[in-house]
Amino acid sequence: MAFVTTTDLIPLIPELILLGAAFVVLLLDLFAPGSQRTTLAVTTIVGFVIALVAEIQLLDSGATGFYGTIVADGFSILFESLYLVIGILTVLLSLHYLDDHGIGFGEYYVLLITAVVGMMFMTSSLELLVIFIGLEIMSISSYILVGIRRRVPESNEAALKYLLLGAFSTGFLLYGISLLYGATGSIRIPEIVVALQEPGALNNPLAIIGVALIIIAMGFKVAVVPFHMWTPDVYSGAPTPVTAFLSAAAKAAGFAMFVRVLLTGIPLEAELWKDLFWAIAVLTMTVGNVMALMQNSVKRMLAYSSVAHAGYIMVAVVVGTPAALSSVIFYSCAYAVMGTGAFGILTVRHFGKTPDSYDDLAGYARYKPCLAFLMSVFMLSLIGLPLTGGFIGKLQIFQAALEEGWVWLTVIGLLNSALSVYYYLRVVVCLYMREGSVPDGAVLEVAESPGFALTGLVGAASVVVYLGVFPQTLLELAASSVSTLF
Amino acid sequence: MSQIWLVPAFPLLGFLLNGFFGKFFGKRFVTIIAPAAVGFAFLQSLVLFFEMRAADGHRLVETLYTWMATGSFQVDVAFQVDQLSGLYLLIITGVGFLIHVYSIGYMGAEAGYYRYFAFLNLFIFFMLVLVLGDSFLLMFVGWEGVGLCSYLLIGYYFEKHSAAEACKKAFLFNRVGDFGVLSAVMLIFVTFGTLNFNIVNAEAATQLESGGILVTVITLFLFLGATGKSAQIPLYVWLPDAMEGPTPVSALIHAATMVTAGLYMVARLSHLFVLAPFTMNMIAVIGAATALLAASIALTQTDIKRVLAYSTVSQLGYMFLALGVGAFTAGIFHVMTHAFFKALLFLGSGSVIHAMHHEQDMLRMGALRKKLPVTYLTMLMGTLAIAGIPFFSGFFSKDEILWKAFSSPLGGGGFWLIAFVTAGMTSFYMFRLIYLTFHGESRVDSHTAEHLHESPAVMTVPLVILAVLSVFGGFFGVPHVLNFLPNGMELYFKGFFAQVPETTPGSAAAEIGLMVASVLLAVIAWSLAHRYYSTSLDAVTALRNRLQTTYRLSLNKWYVDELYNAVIVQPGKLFSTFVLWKLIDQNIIDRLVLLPGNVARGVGSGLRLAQNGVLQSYALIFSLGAMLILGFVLL
Amino acid sequence: MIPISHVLVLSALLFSIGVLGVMLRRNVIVVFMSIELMLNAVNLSFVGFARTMDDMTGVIFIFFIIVVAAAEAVVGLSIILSIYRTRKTLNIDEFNLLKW
Amino acid sequence: MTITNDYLPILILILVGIGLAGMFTIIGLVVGPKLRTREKAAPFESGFLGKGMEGYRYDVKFFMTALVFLVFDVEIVFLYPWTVQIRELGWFGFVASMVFISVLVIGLAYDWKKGALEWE
Repeated sequence: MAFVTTTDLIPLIPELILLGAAFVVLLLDLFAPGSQRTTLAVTTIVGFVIALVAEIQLLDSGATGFYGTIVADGFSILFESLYLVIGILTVLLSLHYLDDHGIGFGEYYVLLITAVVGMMFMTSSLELLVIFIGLEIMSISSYILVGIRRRVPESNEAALKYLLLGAFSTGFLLYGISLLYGATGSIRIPEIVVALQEPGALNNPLAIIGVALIIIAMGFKVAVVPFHMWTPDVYSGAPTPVTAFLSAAAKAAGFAMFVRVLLTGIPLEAELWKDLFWAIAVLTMTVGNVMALMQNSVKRMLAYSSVAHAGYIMVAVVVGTPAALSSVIFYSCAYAVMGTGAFGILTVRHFGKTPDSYDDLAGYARYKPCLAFLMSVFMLSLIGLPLTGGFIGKLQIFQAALEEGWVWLTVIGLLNSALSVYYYLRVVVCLYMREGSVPDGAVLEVAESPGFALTGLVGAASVVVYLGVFPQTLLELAASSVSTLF
Repeated sequence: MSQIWLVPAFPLLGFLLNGFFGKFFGKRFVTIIAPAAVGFAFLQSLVLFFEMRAADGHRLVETLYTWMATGSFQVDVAFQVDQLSGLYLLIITGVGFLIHVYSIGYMGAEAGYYRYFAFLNLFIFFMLVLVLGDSFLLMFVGWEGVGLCSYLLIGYYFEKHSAAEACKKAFLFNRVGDFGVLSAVMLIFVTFGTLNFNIVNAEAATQLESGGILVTVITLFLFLGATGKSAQIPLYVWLPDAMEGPTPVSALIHAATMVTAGLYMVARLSHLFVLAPFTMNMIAVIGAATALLAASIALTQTDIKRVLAYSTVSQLGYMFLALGVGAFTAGIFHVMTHAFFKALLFLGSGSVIHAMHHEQDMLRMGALRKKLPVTYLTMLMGTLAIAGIPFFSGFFSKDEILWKAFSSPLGGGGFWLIAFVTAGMTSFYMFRLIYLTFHGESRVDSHTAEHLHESPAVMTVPLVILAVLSVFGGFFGVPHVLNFLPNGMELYFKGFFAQVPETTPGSAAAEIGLMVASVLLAVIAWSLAHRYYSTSLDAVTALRNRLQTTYRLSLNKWYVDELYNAVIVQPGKLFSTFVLWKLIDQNIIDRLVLLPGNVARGVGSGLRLAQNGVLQSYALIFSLGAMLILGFVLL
Repeated sequence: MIPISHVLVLSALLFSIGVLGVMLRRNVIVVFMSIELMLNAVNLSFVGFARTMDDMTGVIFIFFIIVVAAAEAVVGLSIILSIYRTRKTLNIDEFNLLKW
Repeated sequence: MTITNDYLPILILILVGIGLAGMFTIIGLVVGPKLRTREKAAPFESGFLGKGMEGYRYDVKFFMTALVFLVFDVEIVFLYPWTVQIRELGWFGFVASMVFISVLVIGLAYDWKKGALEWE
């Protein structure tokens, strides 16, 4: 009796490819110690690219497997491709950073791959068990990645905070799942949905508490207020490429899970949940922006601003229409690319020092004009100026909100994005308007920037501009992938 | 087909080539590419202009691709050339081309030559997108883009602290205006379900109740945006500071093109604005007040560029006054003539500054007319035009505005009087500028004097061309009452703008009378300037002593810090008439703009306490949040 | 047969004790143990539901929770070890380099 | 009587377990060397002292071994269901378990190569 056939594995092909790549990298690192770190990085990238090709092949296949537990619908393929792209970008940004900081572990790349695999399982599964396992694969890998600079107290501390709070929130998630299981008798989303659509099912306190606990745990993963407290500490303590990866891919994965589990599955049309999300969205935007304003470290500012961006996405979550959900997808993609880019600039050393405070950015226009320009592009996109992906993303969200009559929410969102200009602009001012002095004894690097990183950053900036000028391709993809959810 | 897209494509290509390769290919490459890009755009604009004149309904529309479409909402990247954008196209590319050519000479010695031209090309691109876009969204792209470029160009000399400050100020002030535009766009989208200009204009009268609250709010928000971009009260103070940028930039962005974007928007939506009489009145009042205030400040400034900057603010106020009284054609006509003569004056002052090795204080100039004959003559033409001396271009456009301010049902004698006084002041400070700079005895220090020389041809030829335009540009719109040529402007814009409810046209005699009065005033002001400034400054000193208070008031930009301090220190003076002026104090406005940031900082320092780095307090807040949510959903 | 409510009450109590432990204990190791306690409370509620509904899903879920908890424990202990090496303390209040 | 039939083996298993554990403990007590030290007298709290570990340096080898043991020990939990259902699952179960075990083997190889299993 065959429980599982090879056709069941089809939607898992990208995941399997990546796992293979992870083992190859691990074994390469183990048994060919002479191999250069570049080899490992290139192998990792090759793995990501092959998986990406596989994803694209799966598009329109509608493959499902394991009794419908794993699906390769438009939604999961779009998000999985995003993780892969961010993965590639992260590798490109890591190579020089690892060398600069003496992080000589081949495991770094392995963990990066497994984190992506975890996200992919999270996104493509319809069963809470598999989603939970995917979430944990991602989380455990990222705990280690955050703490991989094990001699650096900040890195250790960030890892500890991430681990303890992450595990804490996992407890809430599991408790929520167990209560939902008790209320509906299933852990498969389609069956849960059916059970909850019965009249009166949502009056069952077990179900309500279960859903609320799941919301809390997911709120932690996407870092919305008041579950955001870990974000700035972890993001600023982690190695910068890892920060970029977390802020982009892990957050996108969180929102994918949010949409999959809460918005298309469990019926949350009731005013109750709308009010809850409304409050969370407003708080998240405001707290994120206000705190970002207070920072002197650019990295920490970007960490808080990622909280604010989660708030904008929450606005779309409040609205909850298909148009709003597709704007969630668009904004996640746009933010992932621009956020990675912005953090990516901070991985490159300037006068022998990895930039951190605003002051460190002075003089970029003269000594690193290319990086200064790229950083400005990312900042303008984060502000949401036209011709960038950030503008289209915000426009989509607020337009969806307006169509449903959420005028006040839109106004608060606009005010917040006006507030964000203060601190993003400060970066540009430092890059262009301030003269950096060369510290005594600092060696001027001959090459402007490491080639791998520059490739990645230029690519990211191009995507940001492309999304601003020709957003229609992604918009259509997002809209069609949302339609597969219903 | 018409190929509208080519117009912005040329400058964009110029930007890309200069920005990415300019550094490697060197100066000669940049020198050719940058002006050529704008030159080609101008040629294509000319072609389009005549095509548009020949086309049905005087409108060409070209849809490039669907920018974004979700559900019922669709925005195309579509360009349109109609009467309004056609005229703007010619101004932007034409004047822009001349300024590019001029910049070759002016910026020749600067480091970062390629960077300057790249930004300048980019600016032209965004400005073209602004006027060509057929929807709010595309206009907004241009709107933000020109703001960004102006920001980059003001900060061009970023080594100077004041330049860095000025560009920050410009950007922040513009963001306040942008917030207004965005809010208005939001409301328009909710009301009309579309963002296309033509649909909004066509349906405005049916969808919105005339004089209703909604239309008033929408138009007021739009006007707030316009005051930011076009430097009107209360958001005008960034423009004089923006003079920190290179002079050709001031000529292009802060005189001829970008600052008229606010006017463009109001004119573009004339059908919407006429539905809101309150807003129209507001525009007229703000315009008149700005015109008067800025002109009075310009009277005593000694920095040549600042005089011109305040003059620009004042002239923009004039144009808003025209729009506010419903004289859209007259307003846009003045945009055109102003673009000619103000660009000319700025470039001329640039030529002077260039010769003087970046000295901008007019008290250190004098008697330059022999050394800089071309600059002198061309600037004189510009001055005659702006002062409203008959048959120069400014005369026609300014008189049209004066007359409309008087005779329009939305206007009145008060508006006319303010505009009239302003016209006199304008004549005075402009001739003062000419006399201080070019006449009298030389106050140039000896070292600079040795090197004084006329600017190269690459700078003087654009001056001459602009001078010709300034002299003859007015004949496009000769008022009816003079009747020796048909009023080209009115024929051109026939049926384009919304009509204000017509009243009895004023009598020809009254029009002639007012015209004669304003010309007389201009001449009187001229002679006053001649008397005080043409030879030595002794007479001025005497006069200044007599009018100490007034003079100082104006010199200090109407009291700035002093009054502010006095009000704080001596509350007894609170009731003085100056209380009103307090509102326009630069400091206060500055603070208002920075207010949200400061409030946010205050809130932030409270929130910061929670982020104390201790893991358990994070867990505590997490749990409290969880309990709140659970309580909320259960109860 | 023990009614499900008893199981749920016990599980909720254990979970709350775990949450309180995370918030109150000073030693990182004990905090970590409190988290494990939360997970075990979840296990209890799963097994309770599974028995009431006579459904194996809940039990299978527990397997995975146990394994994941173990993996988390391994990573957690390693991180605690390395932070002890750089900071020479396990007092959770002293780990506040990153703040504001 | 079904209860006794069903649960008798378990009872026996428990008894055997207790017996074995007790026997080993007693053997250890009898045979092993006895040293009374301050460490032994101190209260036990998971190997750490509440105030921290100042002065008590544990060799990293203990941690390594403990961590490695913990992971591999718990993974066994997945093999129990397989062993009881091995006939019903057939080749599919076999292949699945082999994949699982080979992953564990790679992990073991990793530990080995990294020296986590070396005591000296």
